[in-house]
Amino acid sequence: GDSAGTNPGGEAAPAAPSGEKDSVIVAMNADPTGFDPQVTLDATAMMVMYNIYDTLVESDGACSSDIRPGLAESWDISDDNMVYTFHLKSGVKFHNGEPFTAADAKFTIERAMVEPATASYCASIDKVDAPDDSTLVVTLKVPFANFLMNLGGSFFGVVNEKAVTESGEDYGRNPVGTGPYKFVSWSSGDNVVLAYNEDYHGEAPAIKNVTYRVLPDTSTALVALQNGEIDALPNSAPIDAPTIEADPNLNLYSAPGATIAYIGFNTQAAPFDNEKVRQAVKYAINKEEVFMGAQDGDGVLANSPLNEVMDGYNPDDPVMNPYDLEKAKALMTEAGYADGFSCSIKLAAGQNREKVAQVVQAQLKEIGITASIETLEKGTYFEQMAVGNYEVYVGGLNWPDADDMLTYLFASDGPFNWGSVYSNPTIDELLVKARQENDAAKRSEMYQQIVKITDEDANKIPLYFPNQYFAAKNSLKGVRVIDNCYYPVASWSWE
Amino acid sequence: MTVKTEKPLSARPEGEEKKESPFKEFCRRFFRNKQAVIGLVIFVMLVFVAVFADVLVDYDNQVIKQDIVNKRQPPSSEHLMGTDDYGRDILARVIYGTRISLTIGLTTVACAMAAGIVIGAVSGYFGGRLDNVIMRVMDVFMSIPSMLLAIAVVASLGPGIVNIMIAVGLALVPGYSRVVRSAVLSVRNKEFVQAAKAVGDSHFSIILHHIIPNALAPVIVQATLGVGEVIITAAGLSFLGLGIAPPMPEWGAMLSEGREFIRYMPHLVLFPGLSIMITVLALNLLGDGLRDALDPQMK
Amino acid sequence: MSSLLEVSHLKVLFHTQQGDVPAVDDVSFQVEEGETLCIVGESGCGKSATVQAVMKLVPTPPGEYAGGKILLEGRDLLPLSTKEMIPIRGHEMSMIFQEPMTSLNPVKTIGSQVGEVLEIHRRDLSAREIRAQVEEKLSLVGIPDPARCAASYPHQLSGGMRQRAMIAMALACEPKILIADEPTTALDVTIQAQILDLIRQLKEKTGMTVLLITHDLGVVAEMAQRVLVMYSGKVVEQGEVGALFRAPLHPYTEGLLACLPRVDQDEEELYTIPGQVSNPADFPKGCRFHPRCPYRQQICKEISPELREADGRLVACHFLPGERVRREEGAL
Amino acid sequence: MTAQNSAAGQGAQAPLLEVRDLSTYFPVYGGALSTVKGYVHAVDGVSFTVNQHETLGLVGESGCGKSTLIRSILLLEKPTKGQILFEGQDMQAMKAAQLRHLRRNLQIVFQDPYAALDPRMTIGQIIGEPLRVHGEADAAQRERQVKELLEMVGLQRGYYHRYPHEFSGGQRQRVSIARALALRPKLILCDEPVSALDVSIQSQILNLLRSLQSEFGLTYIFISHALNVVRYVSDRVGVMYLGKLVELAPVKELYTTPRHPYTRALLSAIPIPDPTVSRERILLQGDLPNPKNPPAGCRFHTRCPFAADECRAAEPALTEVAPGCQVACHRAVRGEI
Amino acid sequence: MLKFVLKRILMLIPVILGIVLIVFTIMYLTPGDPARLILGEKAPQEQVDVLRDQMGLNDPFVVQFARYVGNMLRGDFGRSYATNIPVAETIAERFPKTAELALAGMFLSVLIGMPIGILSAVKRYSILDNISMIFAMLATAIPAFWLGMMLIIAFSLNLKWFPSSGFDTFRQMVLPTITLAAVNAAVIIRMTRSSMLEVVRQDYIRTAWAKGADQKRVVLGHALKNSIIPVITVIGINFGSLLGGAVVTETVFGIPGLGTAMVNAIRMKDNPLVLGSVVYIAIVFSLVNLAVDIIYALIDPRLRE
Ligand SMILES: Nc1ncnc2c1ncn2[C@@H]1O[C@H](COP(=O)(O)OP(=O)(O)OP(=O)(O)O)[C@@H](O)[C@H]1O
Ligand SMILES: Nc1ncnc2c1ncn2[C@@H]1O[C@H](COP(=O)(O)OP(=O)(O)OP(=O)(O)O)[C@@H](O)[C@H]1O
Ligand SMILES: [Mg+2]
Ligand SMILES: [Mg+2]
Repeated sequence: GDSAGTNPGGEAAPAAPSGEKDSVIVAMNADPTGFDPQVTLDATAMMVMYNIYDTLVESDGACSSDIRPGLAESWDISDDNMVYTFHLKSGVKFHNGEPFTAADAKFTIERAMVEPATASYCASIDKVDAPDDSTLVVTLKVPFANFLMNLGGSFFGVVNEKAVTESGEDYGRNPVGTGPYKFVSWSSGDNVVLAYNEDYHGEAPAIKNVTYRVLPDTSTALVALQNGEIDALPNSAPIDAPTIEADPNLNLYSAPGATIAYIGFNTQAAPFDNEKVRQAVKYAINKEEVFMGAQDGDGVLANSPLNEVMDGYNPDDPVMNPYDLEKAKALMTEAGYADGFSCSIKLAAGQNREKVAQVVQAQLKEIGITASIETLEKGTYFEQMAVGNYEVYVGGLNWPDADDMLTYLFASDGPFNWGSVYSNPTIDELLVKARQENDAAKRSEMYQQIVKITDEDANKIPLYFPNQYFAAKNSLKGVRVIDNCYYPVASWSWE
Repeated sequence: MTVKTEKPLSARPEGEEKKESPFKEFCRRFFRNKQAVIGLVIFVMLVFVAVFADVLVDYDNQVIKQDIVNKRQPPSSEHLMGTDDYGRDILARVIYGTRISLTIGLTTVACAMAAGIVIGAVSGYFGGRLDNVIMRVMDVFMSIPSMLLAIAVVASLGPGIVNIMIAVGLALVPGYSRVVRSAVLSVRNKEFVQAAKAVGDSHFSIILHHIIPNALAPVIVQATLGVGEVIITAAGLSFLGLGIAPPMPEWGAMLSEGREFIRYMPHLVLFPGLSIMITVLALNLLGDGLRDALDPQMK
Repeated sequence: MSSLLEVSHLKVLFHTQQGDVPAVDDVSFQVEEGETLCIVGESGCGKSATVQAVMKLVPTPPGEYAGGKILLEGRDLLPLSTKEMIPIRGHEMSMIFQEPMTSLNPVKTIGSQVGEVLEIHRRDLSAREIRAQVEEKLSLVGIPDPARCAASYPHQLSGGMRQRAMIAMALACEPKILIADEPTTALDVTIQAQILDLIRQLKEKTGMTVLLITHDLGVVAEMAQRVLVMYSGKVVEQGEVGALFRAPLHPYTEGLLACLPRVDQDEEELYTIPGQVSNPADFPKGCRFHPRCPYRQQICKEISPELREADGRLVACHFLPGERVRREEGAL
Repeated sequence: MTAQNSAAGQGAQAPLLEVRDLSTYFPVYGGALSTVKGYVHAVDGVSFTVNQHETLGLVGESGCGKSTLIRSILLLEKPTKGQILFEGQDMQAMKAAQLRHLRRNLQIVFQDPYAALDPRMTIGQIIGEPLRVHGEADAAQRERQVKELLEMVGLQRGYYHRYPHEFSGGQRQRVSIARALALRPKLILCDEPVSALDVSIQSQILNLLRSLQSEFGLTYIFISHALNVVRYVSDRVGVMYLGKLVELAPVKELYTTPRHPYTRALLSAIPIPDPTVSRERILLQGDLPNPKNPPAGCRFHTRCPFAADECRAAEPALTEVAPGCQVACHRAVRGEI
Repeated sequence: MLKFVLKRILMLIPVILGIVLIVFTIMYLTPGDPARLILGEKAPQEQVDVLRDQMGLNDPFVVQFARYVGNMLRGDFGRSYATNIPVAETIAERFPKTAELALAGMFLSVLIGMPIGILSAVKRYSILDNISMIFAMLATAIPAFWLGMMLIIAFSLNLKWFPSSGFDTFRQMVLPTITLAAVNAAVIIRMTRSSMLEVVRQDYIRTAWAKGADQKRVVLGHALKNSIIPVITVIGINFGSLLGGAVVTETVFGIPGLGTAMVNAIRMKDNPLVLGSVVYIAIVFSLVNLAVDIIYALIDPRLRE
């Protein structure tokens, strides 16, 4: 803790006279991995980066079609939806004092196009031009309906070319943006300190200093919040919700989350190449129970990979919880596995996917499938999944845009279609079409069609969307919960 | 010239003096030590529970079968220790966990001890350069804090019961081999070993017949204390998320599973925690008792 | 005039797991000013326990002073507390032990260990004076380079040197009585000769009284004026050295003398005392020596003989030499 | 002395054991890298012979290399140089099997009766061990033989199943002797067999050793630091000082006319249990020098009352000065002292 | 003495090389492709292969090891796969907390353990002795993380005496230090006690009594220094388990030390960080033991030669 005005030491914070207090301490459940928007995609880092960087356009997270101007004051779209021309704000300065120009915006997008972490988000972009300092022209390869929304994502946070080149490999530790807060310090594993940016081009925020404290243990973090060692606790655990609500000093904010938990299969290897087997699993899984077990019933059940905030969502179709043990057993017999078989469920460590796996493990036992759980370290997990070395897995995907969600999961080259085990030309075609379709209703219809196809061949079994929680002192005002990593501190203030 | 002077003259055969055999003396010393007996009794009970865990509880239906509706029930007459996060009976899991934890503890220590005995005996008996090399290698292993060595091994092999045992056991070997070695060194130059050599006995036979039996006592003590250590370390690894895969009811894993509910439902961590504590306590009492009984002068 | 040290009916028990061991059982003797009294006896017969009791150094537990008196210049030491013993130990009586290596503190220099006695008992001395005295004492015991020796640690000295340092320590406050518990057993013969010679010289010089414990009859013959022979916790014979060696009264003393091979005599076959010392936790009834005694009679098995005077000496045997009948082997 | 007579009678016979210029050095490690910094010359160029049925006594102060010498003869310690000939055969040149066979003829009795017996074995197993190792006799025969041996050393047959801790020091020493006798060896090496025993027990063991010798025609090398004991059992006596044999002579000669100054000092240092005997005593100055770095020249010169310049300069060789009498002293050889 | 120290320092070199070899080998055997990890789940295989080549992951083991040691000698432990930050910097940033924690734990346990151990030995079988033995027994039987959790509930949540997390202010340090010190204090108590009891039976203590020393002089002047010698070895060895135990304690109390970084790194498969941290701590531990050996020699003159 080396920044003036913050109190990362966490002595029970002295009750500063209200109104005078202008700093806030926010918990982080893990140490961020760096603050380079085109390199780092981890949720804790993004929580910080949202406050450091601006994007050309803004959307609430990425799940809203409500697009607001950001660093671009306005924009024109060509008739064929292929060329976007942005008119940039003038007088905007980076935290290092450099003026913001179109060249930086061009640099940012071109950087995003080549950085391995973000390249796949830029697949639709053909080229970027900066004809003058305040104009940026982006040309697409194919029309892409969600392009603007995509551009509001944190990975398009605009960076300063000079700062990036100067810092080289260490840029992640010396981020320079145009946002309301500038980076002060990051002491690894302990805290990240941000300070108010005096030259901010927007409205001056009420909170001047932000400290993010790493508190990996949720129960410790809650004690810290209750003791006043911290002011806000993003992603508080569902189990703690009643305690927080009962605490007169605390407020609990919640929002439907956009992270889906699902079960996936390797549809190319026996026995899950057999559709009957997958169906059997689908009917054997009691989503309610999984939901209770893993989530304490907190959130909403999923009947498809889409939820209410996304295009193409239909609560009635497919059926929410198709659980039917008899049918499942019958299907197993039909598939020739009346006596069941053994398989493994893979998952990446560190989330509550383990609980999902445990419940599913128990449920599969009912239809004779003996599943073992393999909790793998992330790296191993990805590596094995990428080459299709798996049978069943518990997946999670945080991508609250129907196009991305469905593409990632079901497209032949979708990154979460692990090992490209699934390929359905109809779906690939529909996805391309939908992307180019500007009529929302028609697009929704196409998405529904995809959902239906995948439900029928039981390619993946969607389970639920957990709720998003955010606990804070009730004297902290202006808190909005939008996405699990988007908490704009600039809108907060002390009572 | 006769030498049988003492026999007819001594009032009674001298051997009949009331000197006990080492074993009897050991038993008497051990059983006079109340703490040690308590430790032994608890340990025997635990072993009993571990051996008959299958009979006492139904693995499929009580230990791993979930009952989500009844999750996290407080202790009641139906579930004496309550239920866990998946509605499983904690008592049943604690009982079964005895088997797992004791298996981990005992197997790990047994393997480490076997390795330690071989390494220590060879190193101590032959001495010289071989001894030097082996002991330097052991030094190196000892220079890596055992928890870190375990963490590195788990990081490499991944979690899982066998890997945990390897990880924890590896760290124990140097300690055991040192104890064995120093015991061997103290035996090696004893004259009865020299006598066996003088007769022409082979190295192998000497190590087997003379060295190991006489060097065993301190290792056994060390091992008894080691079992508790292993159980705690394994639990610690489980706690860090580097331990045993679910749904195996290892106590450390149970603790770490129950950890997020510690505020609201302390029974989730209380019972597995107590189980670890009692087991380790019993083993420590037993180990101390053994040590005092085997050699009252040992530290 | 009373003796310098008078021990009467001293009894020391050790509480052990096999039962109570009467390590010292009704032992009485006097030490006169200026004399050398030797206590001899086999290992475990209670020699050390006796002299440790005199210094009140028997570890309690497991030991216990079970009775008797220890009069130093008429003052009984047994009832004294540890605190009250402090001015006596090291000052009026001091002691040296068998094993000079383990009896010296390995982490302190010889100088500081010798000096400590002075520190304790001679409060009037300054540190400098103490240092000077230490060196003086060290040279007194024949250490060639006292300053260097004072700065050394015990492990840097040879056995003989260490024993000399021990003696210097014991003599630091010029005690009235020096108790030496097998001071040469751990040393080689040539070194033993040096140490014994040293004790003799010091005695001549200072006239101190020496209580010497040994199991070596040769040492007794060279050093003692009077001898106390112990067997199994009891005194079996006591008397002037010449007479005792010339004509031992007790069968044990007799056997002891006869079974020694000598450098100055040839013998065809050695005499042996058959059997072995009894287990102290389980002494035989009657005379404790009777199982090994060639002259035993029925009475020996039943009644423990009292010390009685004979020939100017004290002996604890039912029969004096003239009254004995040697039993044939196997007659029992 | 029967043994001596028989030895004298067969004087022409080849010696049972011949030790030629035997040296055993122990490396001393030191320095930063634990390199060899020097050697303890524990046994340094010792030569002697042992004849059939005789007892060779060896005396010397603690650390002078007596035990090392014995252990080297048994090849328990690898000699640095020199030869050991048993019945004319070079032991070091032997093959393993041959050596194993030869070991039957050479046995050892140790000083410490407590350490010499494996506490975890019964007396029967201990005494039977040599028989077992040499595959002699089956279990039943072995038991019979062991019981005979027990009787032979004056113990009861019933002790067969007892453990060492049930016995006193003297009894244990008898067990050790029984073990040494099991293979009917020709030569028994006794390393201070009575030093740890009380005087009253010591004579029992000494008598036992002597009677066994005459009964079985044994040959002994008998080590002790007690000159009186050595005198009682030996036919010839060797005196060692700092790894060297300084004098070797028939027992009478040595005790009546010791030639080496060290032998004289040693003899005079021994207290005689007779207050009437008074002797002139030669008190040696100082301690035994450190064997890691023994004095140059005659090793005894630092403590020798007769030391002259030549003693500091040159090492005296063991020289025969009278029939069977050898001494390693410049001045004694010339009869100057 | 200087020679002794130099010798010990020289002996450290092969030990450290050995440590690196062992940990490097363990981590080398880790399944999983670091290149894939760096590039992320979505990167195409060709790109991964190129990176593998660049990182030298295709080189033989010996080459990789030699390179690692070479870099290490220059203070370069590589860069983290997860954050791309040089591992050496992370260690430099994180280790001080771990060291503070371990030192505080050691300090507390010695402060508690030694006096109690001595008193227990001097007043053997007294109430104090019994209580401290019971404490010592219990403390070794309680898993540290469980103790930590219980302490948080009791003193942070319910009594609100101490904060539940962090390690900067004195009050923050209390609970973690107690958690870490408990086991060690128990070990030190037992060790000191038995060592003291052992020493008290020695001949030179009898000599001290025979000189007329009083109890204070005997215990403090003669027994203490001798009985401390084995305790110091234990303290040295236990420093390793404190450094290891810090991993757990840090996790419970959310302390940003090297331990949490390491656990995190394992989760993220961040091999360079795991490797670097383990090697670094092991080296520190070796240095601590070197220091212990030197102290040892200072106390015990027999070891100086
Ligand atoms: N601390 C003790 N605990 C129990 N028994 C003891 C203790 N000290 C001595 N004894 C017993 O008291 C008896 C006399 O012992 P003591 O040491 O006086 O014999 P000693 O004549 O000095 O023998 P040594 O010649 O071996 O020194 C022995 O039988 C011994 O077993
Ligand atoms: N294994 C060994 N390594 C190094 N030095 C040794 C070894 N064994 C003996 N020595 C040294 O060799 C010298 C002779 O030892 P040895 O045991 O032969 O003497 P000894 O005459 O038998 O003495 P003692 O009468 O004490 O038994 C001693 O200085 C001893 O320290
Ligand atoms: Mg004694
Ligand atoms: Mg010897």
